[in-house]
Parts: sequence; structure tokens; C-alpha cells
Amino acid sequence: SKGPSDTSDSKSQPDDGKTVEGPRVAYSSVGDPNPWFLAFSAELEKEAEKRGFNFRVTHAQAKVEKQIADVEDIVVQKPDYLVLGPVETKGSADALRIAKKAGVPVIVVNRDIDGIAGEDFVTKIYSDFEWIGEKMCELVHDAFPADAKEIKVVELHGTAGGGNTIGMQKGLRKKMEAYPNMKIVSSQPGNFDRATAMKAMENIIQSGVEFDAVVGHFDEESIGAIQALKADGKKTGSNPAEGEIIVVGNGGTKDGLKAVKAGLYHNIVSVTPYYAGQVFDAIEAHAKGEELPEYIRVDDIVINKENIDEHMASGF
Amino acid sequence: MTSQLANEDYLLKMKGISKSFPGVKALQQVDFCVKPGEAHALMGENGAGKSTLVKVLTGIHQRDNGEIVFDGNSISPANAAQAQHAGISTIYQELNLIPDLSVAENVFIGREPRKMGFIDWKTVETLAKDILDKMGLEDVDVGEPFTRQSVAVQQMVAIARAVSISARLLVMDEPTSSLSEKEVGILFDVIRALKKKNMSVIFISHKLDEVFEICDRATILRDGRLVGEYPMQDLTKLKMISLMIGRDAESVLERKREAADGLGDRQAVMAATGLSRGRKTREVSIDVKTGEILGVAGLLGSGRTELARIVFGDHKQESGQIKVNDKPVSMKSPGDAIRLGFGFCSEDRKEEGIFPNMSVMDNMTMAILPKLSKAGVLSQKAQREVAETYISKMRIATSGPDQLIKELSGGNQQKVLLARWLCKNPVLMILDEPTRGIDVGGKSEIESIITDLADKGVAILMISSELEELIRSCDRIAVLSEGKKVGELNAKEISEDGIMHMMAHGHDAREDVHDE
Amino acid sequence: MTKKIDTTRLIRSQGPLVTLLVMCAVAACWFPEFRTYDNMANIFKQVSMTGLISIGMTFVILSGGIDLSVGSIAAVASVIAARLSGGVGLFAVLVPIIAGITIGAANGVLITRAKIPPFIATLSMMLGARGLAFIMADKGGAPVGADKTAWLSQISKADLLGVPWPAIIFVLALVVAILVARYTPFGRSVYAIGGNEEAAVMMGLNVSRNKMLVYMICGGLAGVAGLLLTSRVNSGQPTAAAGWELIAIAAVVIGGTALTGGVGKMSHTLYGVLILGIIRNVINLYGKLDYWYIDLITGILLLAVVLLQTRIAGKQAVKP
Amino acid sequence: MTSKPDAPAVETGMLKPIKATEVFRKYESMFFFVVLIILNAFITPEFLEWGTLRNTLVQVFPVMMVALGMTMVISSGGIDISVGSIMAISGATTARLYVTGVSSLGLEPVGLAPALACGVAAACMCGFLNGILIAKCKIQPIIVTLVVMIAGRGLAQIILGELSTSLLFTSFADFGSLRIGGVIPVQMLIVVVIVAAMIFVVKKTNFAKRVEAIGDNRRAARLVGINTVWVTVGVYTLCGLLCSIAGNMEAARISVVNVGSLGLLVELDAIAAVAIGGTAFSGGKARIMGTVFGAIVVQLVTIIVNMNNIPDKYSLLFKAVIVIIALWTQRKK
Ligand SMILES: Nc1ncnc2c1ncn2[C@@H]1O[C@H](COP(=O)(O)OP(=O)(O)OP(=O)(O)O)[C@@H](O)[C@H]1O
Ligand SMILES: Nc1ncnc2c1ncn2[C@@H]1O[C@H](COP(=O)(O)OP(=O)(O)OP(=O)(O)O)[C@@H](O)[C@H]1O
Ligand SMILES: [Mg+2]
Ligand SMILES: [Mg+2]
Repeated sequence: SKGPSDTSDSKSQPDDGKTVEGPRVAYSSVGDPNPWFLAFSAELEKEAEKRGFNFRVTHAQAKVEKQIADVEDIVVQKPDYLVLGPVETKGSADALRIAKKAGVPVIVVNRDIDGIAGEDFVTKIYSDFEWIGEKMCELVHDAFPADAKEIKVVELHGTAGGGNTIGMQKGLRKKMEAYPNMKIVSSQPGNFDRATAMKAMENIIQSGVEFDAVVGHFDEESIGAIQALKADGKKTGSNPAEGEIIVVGNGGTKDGLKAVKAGLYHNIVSVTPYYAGQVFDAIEAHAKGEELPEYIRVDDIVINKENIDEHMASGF
Repeated sequence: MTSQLANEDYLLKMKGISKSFPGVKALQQVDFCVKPGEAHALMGENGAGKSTLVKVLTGIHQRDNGEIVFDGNSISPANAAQAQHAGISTIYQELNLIPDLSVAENVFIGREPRKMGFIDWKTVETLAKDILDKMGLEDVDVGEPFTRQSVAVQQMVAIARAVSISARLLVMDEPTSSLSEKEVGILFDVIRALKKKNMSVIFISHKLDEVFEICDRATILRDGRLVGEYPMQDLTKLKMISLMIGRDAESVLERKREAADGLGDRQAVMAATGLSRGRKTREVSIDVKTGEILGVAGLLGSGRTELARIVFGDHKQESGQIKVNDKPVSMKSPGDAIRLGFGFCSEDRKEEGIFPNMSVMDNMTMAILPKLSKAGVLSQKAQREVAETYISKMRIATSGPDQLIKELSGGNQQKVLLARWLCKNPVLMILDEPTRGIDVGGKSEIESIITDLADKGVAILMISSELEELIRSCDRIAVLSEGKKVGELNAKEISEDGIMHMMAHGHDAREDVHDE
Repeated sequence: MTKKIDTTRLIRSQGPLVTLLVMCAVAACWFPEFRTYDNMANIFKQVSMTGLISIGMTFVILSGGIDLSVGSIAAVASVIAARLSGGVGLFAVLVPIIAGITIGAANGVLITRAKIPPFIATLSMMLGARGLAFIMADKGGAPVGADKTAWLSQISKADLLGVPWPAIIFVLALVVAILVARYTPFGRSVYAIGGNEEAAVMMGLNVSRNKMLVYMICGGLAGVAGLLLTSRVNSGQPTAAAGWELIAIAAVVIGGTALTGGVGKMSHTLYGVLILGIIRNVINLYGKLDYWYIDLITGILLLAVVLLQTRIAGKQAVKP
Repeated sequence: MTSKPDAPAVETGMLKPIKATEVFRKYESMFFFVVLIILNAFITPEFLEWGTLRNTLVQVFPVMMVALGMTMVISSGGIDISVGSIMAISGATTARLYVTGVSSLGLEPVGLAPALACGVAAACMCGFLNGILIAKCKIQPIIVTLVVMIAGRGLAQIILGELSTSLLFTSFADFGSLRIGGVIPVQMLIVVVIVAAMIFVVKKTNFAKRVEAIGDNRRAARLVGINTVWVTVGVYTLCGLLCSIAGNMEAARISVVNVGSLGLLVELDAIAAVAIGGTAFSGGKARIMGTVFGAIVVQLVTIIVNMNNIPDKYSLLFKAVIVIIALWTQRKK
């Protein structure tokens, strides 16, 4: 990754953004202190360098109002493209209008946004969260014997209002209709954060609710749950017959992979941050005047005990 | 309607007033009446309940019992605004104006002249200037912040404010405690003028001379109870004192101290040469010897306090040198001075003296913590012993070492602060207005304590606006004027006239300089 | 001689302005875009919300208090505005402001009647109002979408002769506030209360009423800020505006107003607000800072500004 | 007897038997604690169980440590909102040395003890810096600590070299979830030791008296020879020290140091705890036991909300109400 020394170098020779010739791309990041966003941002930067783009980034610190201000500042510099990772579906939509007014085409990444493709923005590129939700549901279901009477699930969900949270919640519940023996017994906010999830889990355990499986909207939440369960003397793993609790989540972080390898974390549905290539492909295609679909899906996979070794290096 | 007749002779009638604080009955069944156009003295020892009675009258405290009839109407003011509205204007014992606003604004805040709804600043300033000019404060820049003024000027501004509120009754709780004689004179002229306009004044002071000079009648309190109401001509100083303390007055009579002899041979504990700092202190040289009491006299703002601060290391001198026991020292903070064995009792009790929310015991021992502790661990027992000793030695009226100091009366707070330094056995004790607000008995107690200290070899530097006090106790008096030392008088030369002359001389010189 | 003293005095009393000018000069040399009209308009637009809150905060701090609940109040107002945005426009504008004033009044009651220290009273209100915003939001505390066609939503997008409306609202409020602080008995009594509350009581000023007013004004302005927020992001944000109280406090203090109350100038708050806005703007224009350097640089710049300001202003009477 | 023959009508008798209201004021945070317990014994299933107490204490641990430091700071008339960032800095220092090492300096990961020592030292340095800026440069505490709060997380990220470092499967993480004898969480032990130490400090030492004096009247404190600069620095350093305990133990418990979230918003709960505990915000006496129960009360609210499956957003409201009631009952007339 880009080390501190790089930055201080570029700082010592103040540039006005014209050091690298070539199209100028600005990225407005959610800027959440979550490793995913940093990995994604680093990917974009690497890819930009590879393809000879001039790249800059602002971090919104997960605040909608800051993102709007960031985009205002960005368009003053008139970049050729704006890559927008919306903090929030509704709130960030005005960034599209600002960019449009300034004539800067927008590629939406990470999550959904309120807006019309082809009009407000060029295209949107991100994982299919509803599919991830459905997949997680399926993985939990399949971990139990087909004749299991009741599968009681605890959901530790992400930040309210986020496109990914909404997508996963929707997918999970939709798929559950197909499995009448599955039931959500508690759904608490984990806010994509390990400490929050861990506290929530501890209190759920203490409240005496019985459950067989945990679904985390992100690895951090799943790990928090695994930790809390372990401290309470409960086992997690892939074998419900031995009283192990099935933990399934979404992610692909280093810790998540480690936990899968250790056999404590049943399955992960990945949410890959490594699709900068697709983003720049889209930019280049648009620059050439090609038609683009309104949504470009980022493909995710299931990581489990069998394929963990080949994915171990991809943790973020 | 029916009580009209009875009330005609009285502007204010307080009947059966009682007020207790947790653990203390500050007032019990006190009656207090003021006639129109008179100056009425409210007398009593420290803690007798004078300020409390005033605060009950002006709505700061709510009385437990009793009745107040003012100007024919029964009133129970819930706050100061209501009392002020009813026609009572007050100067409280603890100076209470707004530090960062200008002098002019302090005089007028709450009743600023306005133009089209907006404050008319020009008029505010000219009116304020007029009022202050009349009170002999021609030199004060009314646009300057209030805090920049010396305590005495602040006191005069407070008086100016209270006087300029056209009220029926003016209450003054120790207005003169930090004034020099000139200002007191001006204040008395003002009071006389008010009396002519049929306004009444309640006057509280521990300076008996003043009371006898200006007041018509006196009400005396003791331990929160009424002793009696007397026309001034029926009283003598002695009689008044014995009424206040409830026993023979002989024990509290002030005596002139025998000047220590052989001072010339003794070594100077502290000798300062050529101290300067800004315009407040200019080239002052001063020294104090073992067992000597050096008085510092001067008009208000003459730089006495500033000098004391420099000697105590609170203000850094810009030039000059201080030697302690013949060795040059450099003091960066009061801590350094204290390590050299200095003690300093500030004139501003509230801002620089007390720790209001701490106990009497903690307040008293704060400067000697290291002495009472081992390896940083404090012995409460030792603390308590010290506190109890000084509470009885200085006759501090308190329910015990654990009472919060803010609950004590002003005079008793002052005693605690003195005790803070006395218990430290200092080498040099700097006292800035040590008897400010202390009653007659307390004053002579403190004077004798100071004398004893000096006899034991402690050097004492005492600032006081009461010349008599200086004359009674000092071996030598230095006179300051406009930041400069204008002279020094030794025991034999000390006389009121001599000092006055010097101060006045300096004062004249100042007027020349000040003409910018 | 006297003239010389006057210039230094002038510079000293204008510490925040000097600091601001220094910052602008550096930024303008470094980034050509900084000098553009669009960028300036952006900065004013962006600081308008925290700016409005800073105005209220200046009153509060001058009165010797503090208001930590402003961010939460803005969030409440934002959610209400979004909820009402589909209906009568006037309601969508008035009700959030009234809600802000009401919460401000609740602060005032806690402080003047229950005698709870302002820091704690408004801290509780900060928690409570945030909870309220969540409860009024969509399920699980998700944002409420606002009606994009309503004129409420146009406020932040439209401009008057090229000046964005939020900036106009902010500057107007500031001008009124400056007049109130300097030329009305209310304004002066705010200074008096902050300078020495006990004295203000004894001087017969109506301390309780004026303190109530101060918190109501602050709440009301926070309500307006919430309204502008909704207009800007087209949705009611229960989580938004977190930390605005700190931005506002910082702006007020950089403007030279003492947190102990009683000393300071309303107009200088503008400089504080702009300084903070420019720090953010410059970091964005630079656009090459790694994620982890942004906070550090922001903090260091802030510290530099505060140090510079205190140096210029000289040793002010800093009470603890 | 010996004293004040002519003292005013002091009724010594009245002071001795302490009034009920005074008892209430003194032990108020404990009162709330008891009320919450009783209330919940009825409404919350499984409430009166060892597990609940354990959860409470473990979860409240960082808040309590920070609140203890905050108590001293507030007692000195200041405030410290940088506590969360200091937790992050401390955790980051430990994790960097313990897990990653510093490759550019050729430094391999070191053992837990030296890493922890450095983590603690880093936090103390931050506290020290706070104190210096406040006392020496005379900048207002809320601004100084705001700067450290903002810059601190950036600094923590630079120290750590990344956003988060995992402690998963390390012996440090095992320590964080250690239960002595399988029952008593290690946090509980630390709480007992630290609280005892703090009570000793506040009750017995000159330092605490000086802190109180500075909080009550800084000007007067200087004039009685108290070195206000160093006492202030000491207070903030002590607060930093306690933050480091909070930060490292919390990191160990959740087995990750994420500089973006470690200790985030802890200052709010800590301040609320101090307020409920009855330490005056205008400075003055530090009330350690008050803060301890104050912290537990704040935490109980969260736990109760979670255990009763009440939506999280209501816990904010409950906290607000409790703080207000607490302060309202202890207000001075
Ligand atoms: N707020 C308070 N709380 C508790 N006790 C108080 C309070 N105010 C005054 N007292 C007590 O009431 C008594 C009367 O005090 P007061 O201030 O009226 O005395 P005073 O006559 O004005 O004395 P001095 O001449 O020293 O000013 C004293 O014993 C004092 O300790
Ligand atoms: N213009 C000023 N600026 C700042 N502080 C001032 C100013 N004038 C007076 N002071 C402060 O007021 C206090 C008293 O000043 P000074 O030493 O001149 O008075 P003094 O001779 O003791 O007279 P008194 O105590 O009777 O007023 C000092 O602490 C001084 O610092
Ligand atoms: Mg009195
Ligand atoms: Mg003086």
C-alpha cells in the first residue's frame, strides 16, 4: 500500500493536479473507517496509475453533508470523471445534480443511489447485496440437515439506511420465505463494527434467547459474535449436530478468512473491493462513446473451508 | 389605608425577620426601621447578620419569617430586580459588577439610554463620564474595561451606579472598606446630598469614625439578634462597641505599638532595589528587616498592590533586583516566593483568596500541605489540629473546620485567609489590606497577632488604606504615589499629617504627568 | 507614539481576521482554483449551516454557557422538515424551526430552573434529541426522503444574483446578531451574565429570562441549519450533523470569544467559521492526502490557527 | 468549647445528624443504581444473574476507566474530549509493536509487556501534551482536547500503519477475555485495583487537594504556591494513563485495534457518568465512587435496552432522562 513517505514526497512539491497528464478522475469516498473502503480506494489509485489517469480522492467520513461539500469542491477543479461512492442512497443524490450542472460525468460505485442511469450518472458498479443476502440465507439453511425442525437465526445488521444493509436484509428475508423452518429471533445493529456487534451478542446471550445460527452483515460483526459466543463457552463452526452455532457473514477481511480457516466461521459471501478494473473499463468505454448498461454487477463468491487457501491472500 | 399613619414616619419597616442557613440561624426576629431622609447605620461584629439582613431586604435571600413594609407597601421581593424596581438600590459587600464590560456600561447596564430601540452608546458614555466626574474620578477612562481599574475605583464605580439609580433607599454594605480618606470624603458629600433630597441610606461599616460622622441613627445586631436601635447622639464609640460585642469594650481598644528598637542594626530580610514594571511601579526600592513592620501607604492606584505582587513573584519585574538575606533571588512564581518563606494575603478576597467550595480547614492549610504530609500523603488529623487551633485563636465564627468557607461572613473569611499564612510561620509576611471588612474586635486581634509575629522576628510588609492602622502598628512607613516611592517615615516621624502631605505631594505630581 | 500603539492594538483586536487573511493568502498562492468565484461561493454555502449554529453558539458562550445539543437539534429539524416537505411549504419551514426553539427552551428550563450546569443539561439534550431524531426517522433510524420538487429543497440550490441562498441567510442572520449583541439591552445583558452572573442578578438584570432566550435563539438557529441540511441533501438525516457542536465551538473560540463568557465579538465568529471552512476546502482541493493524514492535518492546522490567534491577540485575560 | 465564645447562633446539634436529603445527594448515583436494579429485576427476564453483572462490568470497563480520569480532569476545572482518540493511539502503539513491528526500522514484533509499556507511555504523552497546551499555552481545554481528538485518530493510523490490526488468536486477546477461575473477568480485577488506588489518591494525597484547589479558584491556587502548570499537566497525564488501560483492554477483548472505532464517542458516556456521579462541573471535589456507579448506571441503560429487545434508539433517550434526573436532584438551592 501507499506508505507515508509517498505522501510527504508529493506534498513537498505542491502540484496543481497537472503532474500526471491524462484524464483526471476524482473519487468521492464514503471515507468510513472501515478497511473495505481503504482497500477500494487504494485499488482505484493503483489502477489509475497503471492506466495513466490523474487521480484524486476526498473522504466524506461517512457524513452525507460532507460528501456534498466534497463534490462541490471537486467539481470546481473540473475533473473529467467523478467516481462517487454514495454515503447514503437518498442523501448523496444531490451530488449527482451538482456534478451534472458542472458537466462532470459520474460513475457510481459501492452502493445504490437515487437517480436515473444515463441521465444523472453514467452507470453504477457494485456487488449485488440482495443476492448476497439470499446467498447467506441459503448457506445457513444448507448447514443444517434438511429435516431440521427449526433454524433460529440472529441477525447482526449494518448501519441503518445504507444501500448494502437494506439489500442484505431484503435478500435474507426474501429467501427465508422459501424456507419455512427458518426464523429470525433477533435482529440487532452491529453497525459493521466488531465492538458493537460483540456487545449486542453478549446481551442477546444473556437475555436467554435461543438460536442456532448468526448472520453478520460484515465480517467484523460475525467475528464479534464469534468472540462473544466463545467467551460464553459456546462453540461455533460448521457442525450443528455437535451443538456448534453456524456463523455466516459477508466480507472477506483478513480476520474473516482467518476465522474460516480456523473452522470457527462457517461461510463468507465475499464483497470484493477489487473491481477498480471494471470502474476504469467503464470510464474508458464511456470516453469512447460506447453505450453502457445502467448497472454493472460485481461478482462475488462463497468462501468456505474448501477454497479458503486460494483466497487467503485476498483478505483486506 | 389604615396603616398609613404609622408608616408615615418610616420609609422601611422590617419586622420579626428570621433567616437560617443549614446549621446557622443568621437572623432571629430582627426588627429594623429606616426613616425617610436619614442615614442609618447597621452595626455588628463579623457574622452578626448585617449582610444577610440586607440580602433579605433586596430579594437575594428569601426570609423564613417576618414582614417588610417599604414605602407603605408590604413587599417580598423575589429577586434583586424586583427590589430595585420597588426603589431600593444596593451596593453589596462583595463587589459585584461585570469585569469585562466598560466602566460606563457597568454604570448603566439594564437601563441604557436608547435611540429608536437601539442603545445610544454616545449618550451612555457622556452620562457616565458626568457621573464619575462628580465623584472625583476625572481620570478614569469610562471606555476601559472595569477589571482594569483598581479595587478602589471599582468600588467608586459601584457607588456611582447605585447612586445614579434614582431610588428611595440606598443600601451600602461596607462601601468604604477599600477607599482612602479622600474617596470617603467624596462619598459622604454624596450621601449628604441624597439626604437633602429625602432619600434614605443604610450604611454598614466597621469604621466607627465614619459611622459617627455620617449617620443619624444606628441599629445594632449581635449573633443574628437585635440589640437595639439608638440615635447617634446617645452613643459613644465605646458604648457602641460594647453593645456590639456584648461585653466590656476595654479588651478591644486599639493601642499604639511600641516601635521595635535597634532596627537599624538588624539585617534586611528582603531588600528590593529599583523595582519597575510598566507605569504602575517605577524604580521602587524598599526593604524590610527582621521583626519590623513596614507600612506602605498611598492613594488608590498608587501601586501598592502592584509592588506587593512583584515582591511575591506574582508579577515579574521589568528591572530591579530583589535580595533575600543579602542573596539576589529570582522569583518566577509565587511558589518560589513561598519557598523563600514569604506569605501574601491579597486584598481581593473573593477572586484571589478563598477556595469557595472547600472547607475552612482546607482553605487554611492549603499553603502548608507539604508540612502536614508524608510522601505526598496528607494527614487529615494534622490538618484538623491546625484548623482548630486557629479557629479558636482567631475567634473565627464557624460551625467547625469542615464548614465551607463561602458560608462564612466576609470578615470571618478574611480571618481564615490570614490564618492560612500565620500557620506557616513565614519569614516575610505581605499583607494587602489585611483588616478589610473586619470588625473592631477582630481588627485589634489581628493587629496584636501581627505585632506578636513581628516580636517573634517575622518581617511584615503591610499595606493599608487606613492611615490610623498603619500609624498604630508600623515601625516605618513607605509612601507611594503614582508608582514611585515618594518618601519614608520612621517610627519617630510617623504622623498622619506627614503621610498625608507626602501622598498629596505625589498626587499633585501625578496630575502634571497625566495630562496627555 | 500613540499611533504606533494603535496599529498594534488594531492588529491584536483583529487576530482572527489576520489569521483568516494569512490562510487565504497561502491557499490562493497554492491552488489557483481557490481564487475562483465558484469556490468562494461554495465555501460560504458549505459553512452556512455550521455558521448559523456558530451564531447561536456565540450568544450561548458569551452568556457563560455552552450548547452541545445543536447537532442533534439540527438532526431533529432535518427529519421533521423532510417529513413535512411534501405538504404545505410554510409548515415544512416553520415547524422544524419551532421544534428547534422548543428544544432550546427545554435546555433553558433545565439550566435556569433546574440549575443543571449547561454542559450537562445540553449533553443530555444532545443524547435525547438524537434519540428523538432516530425515532422520528424511518424504520431502524434510516433517513427520510424529502420531496425533491418542494421549494424547501430548492433553497440550497438556488441563488440570488449568483449568491447562494444559504450564504445569504447566514450573512443576514450574522448581521442581525451583530446588531443585537452590540445595540440591544438583551445583547448587553448576555455579556453581563457571562461576565459575572451573580453580579448580573444583583444588578437587577433578568438573568433567567435572558438565558432562556439565548438557548432558544441557539436552538432556533440550529433548526434553520437542519432545514438547510434537508434542503441540501434532499432527505431528513437522523445521523447527520453529529459533531457540529464541536465545529461551532471551535469557530467561536477561534473568533476570540472566551469560553468563560462575557468577552468576545459576534463579528469575529464569521472569521472562525470561514477559517474552518477553508481548512476543509483546501484539503479537498489538494485531494492527495491519504485517509489517515486528513484528520492529522486538520488537527494540526486547527492547533496552528488557535496558537497563531492567541499569539496575535496577545495574552488575553485567560481565566481557567 | 474553647472556640468562639461569641460565635453566631450555630446549632452544632443540627449538623451532626445528617439529613435524608443529604444522604441522598451523597449516594445518589448508587441510588439510581439500586432503582435500576430493582426495576429490572421485575421487567427484564434473566436480569438477576451473574452473567448480567459480568456483562455490565466488562462492557462498562473502558467507559469507567476513562470516566475516572475524566473525574480528575473535571475536578481541576477542565474537560477532556480527546479520551477516545487517546485510547486509539495507545491501542495502535501496542498493536504495532506487538503484532506488526516496524519494518522500516528493522524492528521485529516485540513481546506483550514492552509493547504494552509503550502503549501506556504513548497515552501518557498525549495527556501530557494536553496539559502543556492548556496550562502553558493557555488554550482552553475544550479546544486543546478537540484538536487532539481530531488529530489523534490520524496519528493513531500513522502509528498503526493501517486502519486496523487484528489481535485475533494472540495471547493478548486471550488475556482480554480471560476469566479468572473461569468466572471472574480480568476486567473486574483491574477495576477493583484502579478504583481503590483512585480513592486513595483523592482522599489522601496532596495532589488531589491541589487539583481541587485549582478547580475551585485557579488564581488563588497560584497565590498559595501551587504549581498550577504541573498539577494541570499531572491531571491530564493521569487521564491519559487511564485511557491507555481502557484502550488496550478493550482492544484485547474485541481482539482488534481499529483506530477508527476504538474508543469512539467514549467521552460522552464518560462525561455522563461523571455528571451522574456528582462531581461538580465548575470544578471541585472529585467523587470517585460516584463516577463508578455513574458509569454502571449509564451502561445498565444500554444493557437493559438490548436485553429487552427495545430498539437501540431509545437508550439515548433513557440516558438523557437519567442524567437530567440525577443532576436535578443534586442541584444546589
Ligand atoms: N450562604 C450562606 N450559607 C450558610 N451560612 C451563611 C451564608 N451566608 C451567611 N451565612 C452565615 O450567616 C451569618 C451572618 O452572616 P453575614 O454575612 O450576614 O454577616 P455580616 O454581619 O455581614 O458579617 P461581616 O461584617 O463579616 O460582613 C454568619 O454566621 C455566616 O456564616
Ligand atoms: N490599567 C490596569 N490594567 C491592568 N490591571 C490593573 C490596571 N489598573 C490596576 N490594575 C490592577 O489593579 C490592582 C491594584 O492596582 P494598584 O497596585 O495600582 O493599586 P493600589 O495602590 O493597591 O490601590 P488600591 O488597592 O487602593 O486600589 C493591581 O492588581 C493591578 O494589577
Ligand atoms: Mg457582611
Ligand atoms: Mg491595593
